Amino acid sequence: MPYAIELRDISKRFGAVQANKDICLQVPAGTIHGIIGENGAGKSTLMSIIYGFYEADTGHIEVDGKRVDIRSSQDAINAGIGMVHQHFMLVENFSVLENVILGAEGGAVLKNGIGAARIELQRLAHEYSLDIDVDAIVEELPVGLQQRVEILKALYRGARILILDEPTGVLTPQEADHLFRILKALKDQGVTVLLITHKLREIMASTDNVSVMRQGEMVAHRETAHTSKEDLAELMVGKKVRLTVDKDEAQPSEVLLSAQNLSQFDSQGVKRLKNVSLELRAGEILGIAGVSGNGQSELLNVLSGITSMDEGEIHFAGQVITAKAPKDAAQMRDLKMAHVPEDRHKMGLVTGFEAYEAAVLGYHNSPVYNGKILMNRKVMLDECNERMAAWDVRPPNPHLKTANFSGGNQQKIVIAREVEQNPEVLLIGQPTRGVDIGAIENIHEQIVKLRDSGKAILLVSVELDEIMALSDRIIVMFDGAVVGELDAKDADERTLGLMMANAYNEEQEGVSA
Amino acid sequence: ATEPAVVYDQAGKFDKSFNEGVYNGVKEYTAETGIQVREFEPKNEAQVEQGLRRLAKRGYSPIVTVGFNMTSAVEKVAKDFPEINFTIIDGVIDLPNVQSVVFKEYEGSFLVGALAAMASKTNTVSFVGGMDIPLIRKFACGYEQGVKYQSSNATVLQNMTGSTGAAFNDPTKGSELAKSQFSKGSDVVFAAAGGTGIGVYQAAKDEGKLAIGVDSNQNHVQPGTMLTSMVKRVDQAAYKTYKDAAAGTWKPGLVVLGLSDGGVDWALDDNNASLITADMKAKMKDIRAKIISGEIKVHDYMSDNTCNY
Amino acid sequence: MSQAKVPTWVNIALIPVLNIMLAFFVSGLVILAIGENPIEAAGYLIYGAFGYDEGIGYTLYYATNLIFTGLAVSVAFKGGLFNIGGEGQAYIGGLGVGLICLSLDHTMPLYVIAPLAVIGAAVFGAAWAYIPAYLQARRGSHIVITTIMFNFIASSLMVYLIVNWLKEDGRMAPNSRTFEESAWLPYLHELLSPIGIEIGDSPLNLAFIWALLCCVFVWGLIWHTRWGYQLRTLGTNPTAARYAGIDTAKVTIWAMLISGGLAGFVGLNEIMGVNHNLLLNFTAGYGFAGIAVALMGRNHPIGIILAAILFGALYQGGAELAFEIPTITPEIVVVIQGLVILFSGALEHMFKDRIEGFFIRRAVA
Amino acid sequence: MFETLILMLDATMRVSTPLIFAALAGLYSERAGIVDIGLEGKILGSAFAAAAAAAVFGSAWIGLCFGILASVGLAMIHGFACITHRGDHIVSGVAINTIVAGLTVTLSMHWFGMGGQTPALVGDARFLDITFPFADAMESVPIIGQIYSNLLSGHNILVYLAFIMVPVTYWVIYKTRFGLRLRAVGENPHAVDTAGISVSFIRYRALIICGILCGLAGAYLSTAHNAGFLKDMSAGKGYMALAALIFGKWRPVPVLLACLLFGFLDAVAVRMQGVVIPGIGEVPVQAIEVLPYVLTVLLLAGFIGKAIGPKAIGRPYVKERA
Ligand SMILES: Nc1ncnc2c1ncn2[C@@H]1O[C@H](COP(=O)(O)OP(=O)(O)OP(=O)(O)O)[C@@H](O)[C@H]1O
Ligand SMILES: Nc1ncnc2c1ncn2[C@@H]1O[C@H](COP(=O)(O)OP(=O)(O)OP(=O)(O)O)[C@@H](O)[C@H]1O
Ligand SMILES: [Mg+2]
Ligand SMILES: [Mg+2]
Repeated sequence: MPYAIELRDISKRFGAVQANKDICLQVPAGTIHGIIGENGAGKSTLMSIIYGFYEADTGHIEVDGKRVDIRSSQDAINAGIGMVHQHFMLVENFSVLENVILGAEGGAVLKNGIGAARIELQRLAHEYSLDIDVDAIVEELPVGLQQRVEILKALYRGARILILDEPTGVLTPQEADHLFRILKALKDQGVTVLLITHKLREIMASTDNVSVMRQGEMVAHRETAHTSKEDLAELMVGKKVRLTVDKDEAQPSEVLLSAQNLSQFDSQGVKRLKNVSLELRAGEILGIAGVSGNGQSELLNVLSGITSMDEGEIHFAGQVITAKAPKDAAQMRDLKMAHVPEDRHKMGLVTGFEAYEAAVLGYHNSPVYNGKILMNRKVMLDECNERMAAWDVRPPNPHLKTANFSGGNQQKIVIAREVEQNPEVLLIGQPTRGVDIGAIENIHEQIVKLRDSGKAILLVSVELDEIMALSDRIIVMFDGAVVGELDAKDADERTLGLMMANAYNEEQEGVSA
Repeated sequence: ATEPAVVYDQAGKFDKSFNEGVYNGVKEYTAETGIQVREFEPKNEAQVEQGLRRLAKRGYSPIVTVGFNMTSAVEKVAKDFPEINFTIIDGVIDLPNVQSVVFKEYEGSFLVGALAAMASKTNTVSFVGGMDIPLIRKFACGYEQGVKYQSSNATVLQNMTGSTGAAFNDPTKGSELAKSQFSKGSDVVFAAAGGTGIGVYQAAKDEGKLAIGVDSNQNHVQPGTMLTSMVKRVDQAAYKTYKDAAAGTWKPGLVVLGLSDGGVDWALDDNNASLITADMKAKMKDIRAKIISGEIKVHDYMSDNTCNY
Repeated sequence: MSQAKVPTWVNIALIPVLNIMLAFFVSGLVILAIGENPIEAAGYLIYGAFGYDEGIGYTLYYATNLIFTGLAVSVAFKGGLFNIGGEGQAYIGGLGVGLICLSLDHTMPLYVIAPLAVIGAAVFGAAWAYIPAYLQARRGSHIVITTIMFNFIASSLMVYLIVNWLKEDGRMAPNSRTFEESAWLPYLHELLSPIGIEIGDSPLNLAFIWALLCCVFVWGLIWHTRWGYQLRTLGTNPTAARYAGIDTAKVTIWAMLISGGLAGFVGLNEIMGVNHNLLLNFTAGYGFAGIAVALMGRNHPIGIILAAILFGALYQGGAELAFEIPTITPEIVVVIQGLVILFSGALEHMFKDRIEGFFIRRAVA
Repeated sequence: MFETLILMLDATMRVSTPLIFAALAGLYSERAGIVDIGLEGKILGSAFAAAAAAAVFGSAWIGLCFGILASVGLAMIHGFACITHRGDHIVSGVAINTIVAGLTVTLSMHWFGMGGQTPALVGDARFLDITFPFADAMESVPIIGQIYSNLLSGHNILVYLAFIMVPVTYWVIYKTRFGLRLRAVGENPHAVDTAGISVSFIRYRALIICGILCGLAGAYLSTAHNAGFLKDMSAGKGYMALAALIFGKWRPVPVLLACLLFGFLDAVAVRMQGVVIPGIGEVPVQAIEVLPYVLTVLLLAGFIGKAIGPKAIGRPYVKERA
């Protein structure tokens, strides 16, 4: 039997980045095939090539044993390929129905197509338990349902091969479970599923086969039944992974920062942060775990002063900060709070600036860098040179544009900037996202060192391993609220996972009942 | 030998009206003598003076300048180049090397006003002015007097197109104004509005009304619609400047041209002959004679900035 | 591997020059199409602009206006704001100058009037930029649209004020009375002749020196002050600006105020320097030309001076060209200006991506 | 009084026509995500091309074709810059406006030598007014007859076409496949791309329609409302249409109403010169002229409703992760 899809020597280069290199892949029909790899390994690029979003530089694709020429998404759709993108591709102010028929309208005038689509969607909903209100406006739907629209879009176009790119990144574990049940049902109908993720749990739980990508190359293929998490992790990063950090017992002392009942609404009036309270002590690392999009970003933004809360108060450095008496990010910095943002490109850096300029972002008003009228460039340069040496930033050139440093080195510039200000409290989001393993170790060491010097650290990460390796105490967030807190010693993946799904208490009750 | 030159104003020499009149004089002179006249069309204020200076420096003389807008520039340059002769049309400068030519527009306007009243069947006629300045009010006032002289109970509707220079170059608005006047009963419209007039005449043509041209003889613009034109012989002013200069008889000072010396008049040619009855012609001849003889006194708006006659 | 891959000279010299060449080339085609010889035309143009004292004076006089509006566009642009309202701001700036001159010229000497006029130009220009700026910063109204609207509003306002209030009675032209000489900015040829330097008579006046000072001011402000740092942060990455605790609304408003003030200085050159009365439409499109100047000058004061002189030369040379070849109208300069905006602005990626790609590939290989 | 009103409305129809064409043109373009401040340039370019061709060939229809060609050509330059080369939409629009302002004068000077004008158009070289059947007979019937014969009858064909374009546009935008895709492309081009539809192709087609409509606006100015081309004859109509587009919140019927309002203000302004209103005194015409712009600013500031445009407007589409 021919493979549902087969890739032969696919390569793709973006400027100087070789995103995919000589990729070969064979996927048997009616299976769920997992693809794993670190950030930037080239997974999305590869899938986008299959889906005709990008054109490969070399190589070709076969579907059901026949070579197909995929030059556009239309070609891919015609070949029976559907894709659910990492970032949804929906027109937010359109209805579900309009989104589904977009590109498959069935005629120049909409009227007929819409009627037919209504009936077909009912059938699909019935068959795969993909219920949805087809007249709802997409932006009013919760994320899980938006993803459902994406799946429906693919199925409506008769996809026999369904690609899902990190579908669970935005889902709670329950929603994820529901998704996997749907995938199972699809598989039973003969649909072939390609599932991208870097969560090993999901791979182990739901796939038949798994392929591993690293730095643009396909480095291994395994049958899921015959491999293990550890094995896969090692394949992913290319060397034995040390998932622990050497650190001594924490010596927490006085409370440096406390927040009470923080709430915040977004511009649509949706409550994104719900009565969050926490305390942060000197000499400890408080980890915040949770699926991304459950209020962690909002919490960091409120604590650091980037946005103000709508309810609640923060006590910090002898100040009481409330919605009526807010402090902006600059004032919080003056109170010795530092903040490494989750997204260095969007927030932490100005990629058009030279490194020495980016290295004072947020502290640019400090008298250290300023004369009476003009900024003191020499001081800035000298300091930048020193830090680049101390933090091993490569290349150590303060005049290089920030954009031209690699991800890991950019991150070092940001972390060095915040840590070297000698803050009392450090907020740090996703410290090692997109950073290679060597740099990860270095960054983790620095964080622990800061803790040991008696500072307080609030760590937000979606990587459970990182949370568990670094934190002394862990808070779990779900849907904008704190749903649990535990000592790092008591934390394990299962407990945290349940808490992140807000299912821990239910399960406990179930046990006791 | 003289090297004649002309500087038009910013409306350009093809404005179908004032500048074009001067241009016709220039053409006539060139056709007759074969001497090329150096022409310059400035595009902004700074270029007016710059162009004048450049011409003066290269020794062009006499230089005819067109329009009151140039008064201050000509004054400056004429002071700096006392050996160059300047003629300014429609402006007055008191310098020993400048001739200022102005016209009794009110006399010509009176004439066409009377004609308008004769031609009107509704006893309502109208006036579209360009920019709202005393010069244009002078036209309007003369016109009104002419109308009332002919038919003392006639209605004269008046509109100005605007209060900036753009009002001389806005045919769209001209046509809208004319249409609104027609809707109020006017059936003869006199436009003293430069390029804006084109729209006025077009509207008259489209609605089957009569129109009166201005400055140049515009009877050919819409034959059959143009009742007449109030010609202001700026062409002659330019032509005469060049001729006199060549003959050595050019003199500085103020020159005022009116009906008696042919400086203003009404135009009768093939294009409008069919619209003018013998009776009208006779009456016009009579009125014309009376103005020249002084029997009819036409009030000049600019003498006291009012139109009380 | 992470070195800067594209040499700096490519970005600051090669690409801009290529863009301008293309604009000139297409302009040459236009001249050819109307049956004239582009080479001959270029000859007149260059001679007219640079061939003699007076021509140079005129070139620099036009450049003065363009430096002001070019700086205005670039200051706003550094903050990520597209100020298309230079025209209106210049117009209202001129009103400020005119009002000061009209009210003080009988009583005060130049050294009192001039500084006040500078302030008047800046304050009036800035005030006209303030409303769009405020609306952008606090209410999220798009500044491009509001500044366009404000150009029209400025134009109507000026007509109203001049025609109804400032026009001298009995005067034909809609402009104010001529100022006394105590309110005239001295011409450079007058300033220089006592010290033995003779340059031809031209409208070039003290405002030109002020324009150069403004360049120095803008350069220091943007690249060497905290405020400039904040402005550039806001312009390149607004999210990072909020992260850095920059009050983005305040920076936005100040950027537009400075931009409007700079545009307002056109009034100094035109009203106080050359026309010596308050008149209509003296801005003559300099506000829009400032966009081309800023784009071509890469938003850097040095670049802006060079671009302004280039455009000043086009204006002056273009007038000379039209004088010599009457079939070519000075509007050809407007065409060239538009083509420069097209090629160095809208089509900047056309060459840039290819050339940078070429250098990157060379570096990778 | 009623008669005056009818006449005002009659003038409003004439004055609004180019605004309606141009604002609908902007609607197609901006709904597809392309900001178009080049409306002005396209109107002017078309006005010139139409008048020039009509003068040469003696036919308004041939003029119209050339006007449309010129305008579509300019729209394609805009597309080439903004779609193909991901250029800044505003800069491209400014460039086009500037080029056209210079080029029309230069070319007309060269071709006709009349200081940047075209010869006056006569006879078939212009679109003439159409009188409805029985219009004369109906004129004496009060109200209905007056409306019929003075307001509805007696315009040229382009005026009627402009009004017909509004329901047509509504239908195209909301009821057809093309319209669905067009709206989608202005909201989220990525979604359109992954649905297997070419973003560029849709945007180019939107710009072609935009060009055609601006072509109609320009041709109307020079060969219907007026009789020939004059330098800068678009006189800010493109910007006013943009204001109407925003004022109508990018929807066909409100856009029509905005155009009519602006046209009405214009018609009022024409008749207001020096008119003294009892109790108020002389209202400066400038105050009326400026109203459309002031209203648009107020709308943008959120003082009278909220103007929220298509989400992806003005942003070049690049295949990158958002
Ligand atoms: N459009 C693009 N232009 C330039 N470079 C790109 C583009 N898309 C991806 N890349 C680069 O290609 C490489 C692979 O990216 P890709 O998105 O395929 O990674 P991934 O494995 O999906 O990562 P993640 O887990 O973060 O989604 C990265 O270095 C990325 O920066
Ligand atoms: N946004 C960007 N703009 C321009 N160039 C970039 C950008 N991001 C990355 N690069 C270039 O791509 C190269 C690879 O970046 P990437 O982040 O994938 O590096 P890396 O190999 O993952 O390094 P590290 O291990 O330090 O993260 C960098 O050296 C940089 O020159
Ligand atoms: Mg990915
Ligand atoms: Mg990396």
